Amino acid sequence: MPVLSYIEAITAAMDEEMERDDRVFILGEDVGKRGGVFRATDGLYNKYGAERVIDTPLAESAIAGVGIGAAMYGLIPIAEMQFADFILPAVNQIISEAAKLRYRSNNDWSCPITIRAPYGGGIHGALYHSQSVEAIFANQPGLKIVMPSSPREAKGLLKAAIRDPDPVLFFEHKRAYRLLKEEVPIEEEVIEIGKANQVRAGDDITVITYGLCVHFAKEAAQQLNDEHGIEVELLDLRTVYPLDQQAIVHAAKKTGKVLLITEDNKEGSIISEVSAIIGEQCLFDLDAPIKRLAGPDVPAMPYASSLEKAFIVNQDKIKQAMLELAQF
Amino acid sequence: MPVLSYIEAITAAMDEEMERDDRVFILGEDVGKRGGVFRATDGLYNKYGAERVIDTPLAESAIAGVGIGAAMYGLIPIAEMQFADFILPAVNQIISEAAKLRYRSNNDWSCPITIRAPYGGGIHGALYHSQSVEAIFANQPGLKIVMPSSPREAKGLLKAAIRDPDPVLFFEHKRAYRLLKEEVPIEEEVIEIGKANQVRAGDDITVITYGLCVHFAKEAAQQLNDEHGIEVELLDLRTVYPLDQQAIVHAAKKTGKVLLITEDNKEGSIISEVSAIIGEQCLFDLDAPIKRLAGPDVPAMPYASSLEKAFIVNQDKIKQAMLELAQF
Amino acid sequence: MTKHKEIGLSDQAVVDMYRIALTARRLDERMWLLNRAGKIPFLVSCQGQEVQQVAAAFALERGKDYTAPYYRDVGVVLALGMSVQDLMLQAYAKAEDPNSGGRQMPGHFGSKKLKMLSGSSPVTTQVPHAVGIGLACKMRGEDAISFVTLGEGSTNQGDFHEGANFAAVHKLPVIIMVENNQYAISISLKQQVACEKISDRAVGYGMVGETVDGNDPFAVYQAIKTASQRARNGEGPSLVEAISYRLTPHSSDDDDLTYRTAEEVREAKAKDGLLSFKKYLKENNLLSDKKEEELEAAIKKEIDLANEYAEAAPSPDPDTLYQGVYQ
Amino acid sequence: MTKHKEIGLSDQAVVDMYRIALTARRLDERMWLLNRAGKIPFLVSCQGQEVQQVAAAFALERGKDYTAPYYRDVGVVLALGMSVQDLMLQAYAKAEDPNSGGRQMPGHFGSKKLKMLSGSSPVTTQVPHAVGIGLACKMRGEDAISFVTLGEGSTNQGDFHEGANFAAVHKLPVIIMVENNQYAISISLKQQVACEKISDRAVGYGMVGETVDGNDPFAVYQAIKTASQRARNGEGPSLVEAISYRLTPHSSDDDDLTYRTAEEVREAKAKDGLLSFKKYLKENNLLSDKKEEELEAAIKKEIDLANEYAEAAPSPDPDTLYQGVYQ
Ligand SMILES: Cc1ncc(C[n+]2csc(CCOP(=O)(O)OP(=O)(O)O)c2C)c(N)n1
Ligand SMILES: Cc1ncc(C[n+]2csc(CCOP(=O)(O)OP(=O)(O)O)c2C)c(N)n1
Ligand SMILES: [Mg+2]
Ligand SMILES: [Mg+2]
Repeated sequence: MPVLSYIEAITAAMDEEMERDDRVFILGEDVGKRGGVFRATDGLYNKYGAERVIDTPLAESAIAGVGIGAAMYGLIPIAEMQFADFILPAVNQIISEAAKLRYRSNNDWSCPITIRAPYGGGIHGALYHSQSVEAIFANQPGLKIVMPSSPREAKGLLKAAIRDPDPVLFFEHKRAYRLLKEEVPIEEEVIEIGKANQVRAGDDITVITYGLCVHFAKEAAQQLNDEHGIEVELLDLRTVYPLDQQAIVHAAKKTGKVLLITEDNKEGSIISEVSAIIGEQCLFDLDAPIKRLAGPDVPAMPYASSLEKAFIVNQDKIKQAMLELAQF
Repeated sequence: MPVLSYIEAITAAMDEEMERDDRVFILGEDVGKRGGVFRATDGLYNKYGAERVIDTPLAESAIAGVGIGAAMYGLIPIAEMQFADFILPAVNQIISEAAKLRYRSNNDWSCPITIRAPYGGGIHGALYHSQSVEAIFANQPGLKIVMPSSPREAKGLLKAAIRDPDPVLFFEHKRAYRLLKEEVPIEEEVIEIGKANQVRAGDDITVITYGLCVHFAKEAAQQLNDEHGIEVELLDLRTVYPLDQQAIVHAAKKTGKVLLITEDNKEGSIISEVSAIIGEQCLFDLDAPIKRLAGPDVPAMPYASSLEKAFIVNQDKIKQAMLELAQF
Repeated sequence: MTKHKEIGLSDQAVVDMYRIALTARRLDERMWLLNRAGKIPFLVSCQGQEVQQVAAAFALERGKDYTAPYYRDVGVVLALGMSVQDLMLQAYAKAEDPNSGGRQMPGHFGSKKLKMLSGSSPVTTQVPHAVGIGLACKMRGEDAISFVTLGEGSTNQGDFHEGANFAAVHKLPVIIMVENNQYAISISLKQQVACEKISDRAVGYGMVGETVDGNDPFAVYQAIKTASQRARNGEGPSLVEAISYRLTPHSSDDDDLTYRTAEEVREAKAKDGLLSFKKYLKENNLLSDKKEEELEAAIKKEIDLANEYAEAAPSPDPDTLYQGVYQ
Repeated sequence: MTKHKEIGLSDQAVVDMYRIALTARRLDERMWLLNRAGKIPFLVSCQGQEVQQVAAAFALERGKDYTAPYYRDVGVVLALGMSVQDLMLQAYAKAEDPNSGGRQMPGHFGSKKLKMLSGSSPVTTQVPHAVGIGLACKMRGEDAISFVTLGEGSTNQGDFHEGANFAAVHKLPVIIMVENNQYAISISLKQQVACEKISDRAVGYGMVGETVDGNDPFAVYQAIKTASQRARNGEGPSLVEAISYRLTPHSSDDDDLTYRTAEEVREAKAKDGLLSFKKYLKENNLLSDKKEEELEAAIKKEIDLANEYAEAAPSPDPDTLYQGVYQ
């Protein structure tokens, strides 16, 4: 099995799907000759041509809206938003249109679009190149939101997103792009959307998170195991909307002590809903308050290193929170 | 004290504030001669003229964006979105700009704008004239979101929103406009933003909600009291972002049995965060799972009466949920 | 030669056009009655725009081309194959409504069978969709074109700009028809735009722009026909503005006399395209008084039957509320 | 008469203009060195656009007019009173940075004192803001105008359309200057728009549009001056397009040779407005070789000192993270 970085896995997923199905195409800013500002579409323009790897004008609502139209026709667009922060001009198209098309047409029309965007901080991206925007969309039935935690997950989940008959927002952690590398099977692996993943089994505390935080939580869990013999049950949400309630409840019940982690601001985040599910469905199985570790409630991650560091959820903060919960 | 309807209270609040401070002005679609499609600005065009009650072109991002610019100048705009559903083209201006302006300029610039919009269903408004959109914004530090539950509340809170030095989204329930009437003091009453309100004291169960649901919950609580002697503690959130954590924790602890209600879809709603606050801060005071009553997770409220009724949270459904919790 | 033959329309075709435009008008009038009688909760009206709508639809290759009509386009959708009964089912929000199964308000058209994109309420979102269809047609080498309409006020939305620009840059087979009826609810044209013609906006996209009299079916037909030929020839998109007047209030919830005078409306009614179209047919012996009577009677009957059917048809089953969120 | 006197610019003024444009260039060059040396994480470059930026700023009434510059506008902000040290503090993300206290990336300008609106990263959002300022000036009867810039690619955003249209309908004192540098990151002008000139878009808003050579300081100065007179006279907004070329990669993270040739860049460098400006000054005896040397030395010294100061300045205190969310 070849070792791929997170971004290489993403490129590979698109490449394979474009090869498999000629209805699949890419549109976005700088995705063509430039291969994307992060180079996620590297090589695809040369391989599939300007007709299937389309450089668009600088207009996100059109990228989403034109993609939605093409999806209504029966094509399978992969729309790239250059940064997750810049998806906001397209919110109306995504929420009013993509999410509601099937429902409003009583199942007559559908919208098999995938919208990819790099999210997350820790790369000196400052306020507008570091945000986690999933919570904005994580209350819109009709949408699915997928946030992979590793190269292998990224590849399998992106392939599933592209094949999904409904709109999928696919948020990739930009710091993971080159930070994470792992063996990724060559043979076709499609990871089901809507299912969380048990990353690690343990009996002491349950940690539920998603995206790059899974990586840090995994490392921290290993440290805690090595240093303190603490056994962490670690659940990767994978799909953050709609949530895999069964897996959440199962993991929470298992240890009765739950730590929820997101890199986003705390109030109104994905883990708020995870907490509510637990509070509603397995309250009596809990032995500790449902802890949340998240970014502070300030507008976004600042540029200066001193502030960025103060904002960001990292491995140390995660380890500390885990330890506190285990000792509760 | 005169009896005002919810919408009359809103008109009165704007009128008084415009009279008090000549920097206050209104902009939006059909707010001028027409007085708004719901007539919230009725009479203000005649009183203050086309310069202070500005009919804008049909473009919500500009209504928000131009308002933000005027607010940066030092004026105090009240921007009307004709329906909450149509605020979505303005999301980028609201989240990227209004919410982050003070923070990104390190307190140099600020944005004292109020954005009003009618939300909510039960008026045959179908998918796009019935939505609750607050959850989309309820994860953006820098914003405040206010949703009044009665005429008196509407007036006092809108005056506070207009005077607030930061951006406030002010969602008015369109069915409440003419449904709710009550005595509203003539003398100046400004209700502090950020503080929840104990509508009713009780020892058996705690109900936490906001907007028009407060009215239904109040009625249902009275019925339960009359019929079963059940005493309901009822908390009106008033400000749904950022939440009044202290009041929530206090109310939850009081009875140990909590029912959270929203008219919005359930997953990822305001009450998810309310639940998470309780699960984090007063778990051991609870005697029952944290129950949630909300709209179903389908894209939005359909037009046909049969479907609208099936969707909507009403007094009967609330009463039923209260009773079940009381009997838990 | 008669005007219509000059531009390639048969006698039968113009009579059909008139019949459909008249049907749209009569249906709309009935909807107002039903609304005022409390039978249907809401309507948004096509009156004053039927002629341009039907003429435009006739310039398309029906069954082949894609359309994204906006909420007033009763004339367009009837011409494309939506039936009076379908629209009655929609007005009554019945389960059989082919547009949305009673989920959406009247005027929110859509039918995959008719290649008519499903529409929503937020204005102008359909423009990028239609452009996406044009892109798909081009990519797949399909000869079809994509036709989309919107009101003049709605051309101020960002999506108009972004969609039109995308279509122009990629030279897509798209026709954007702006139905300029002088008002966006209460906001008059002058309060919406400062340009002379909405079609002036075409210049900024590098596409062909044309303004025509929406009350003249032949002018509209020809403009759309020419635009469709350009589109099919790979010459890219066009912006066609059809000028008319909204003869009714904005919707059943509006009171238009709060912002315009009865006199202004009366003047516009005198220029109603439906009247001049009828006059044309009569002058050219395509419509006799007797035929007109028969036509009116047939339309009335069609509407009566549709109304009966729709009123009696079942409402959506509450259990279906949960269907169609995802596949 | 010399060109600059003809349009009302004093000798001192043109020399000042040149000095500031040159300062912007030298500062930008230093930023590249600092970035490559790993001292500053990021920069976005003004090279090739300094002349138009400074000329435009000189046509404003500094201290009175409002501006909403975009991220490349080092020339604009220097001309308006931002100092080299301020910009160095910004590059190093230091607490004293007047733009954002180190919270935002370089190129995100803002200063209430200078009447310069705080800018964000999502492009084009500043256009409606500037229009809002224009609206406020009009409402309050203030004689000030509102000047906003953006790149040509950014004119494809909905906010450009909505903002421009609003300004035109309400005849607001606004100048929108599009800095057309031929690229939006890797996307060339032809892939962004199909119109001939960006200023063609003015037609669709009913405002005056003009395209000028951005390398010609006098053409830019005059266009903005005339537009500002229109604005102050209540004649409404203008759209001015200044054509130049982005001489560097898009930012310190870009590799422009993946999408354009070194030769193309070389040709553009030969037309660099800074060179022709210098030539003009020399021909008109406003700049001697000696004076030039002195000027370069003074600028270098200013940058050196600013760099030293900024590098040594304190970073924001982590505790300040929580400040300024709300008042
Ligand atoms: C984004 C959005 N904002 C506001 C509305 C409310 N609204 C519905 S129709 C309309 C006016 C549309 O005017 P125009 O585009 O001229 O079309 P017309 O109704 O005149 O045919 C408005 C403001 C809406 N549907 N969508
Ligand atoms: C809404 C949004 N989308 C994407 C980006 C990423 N981005 C930054 S600059 C840029 C290109 C801008 O091109 P242009 O407007 O021509 O200005 P230039 O950089 O050439 O001066 C892009 C795509 C952004 N900042 N904002
Ligand atoms: Mg109109
Ligand atoms: Mg450019």
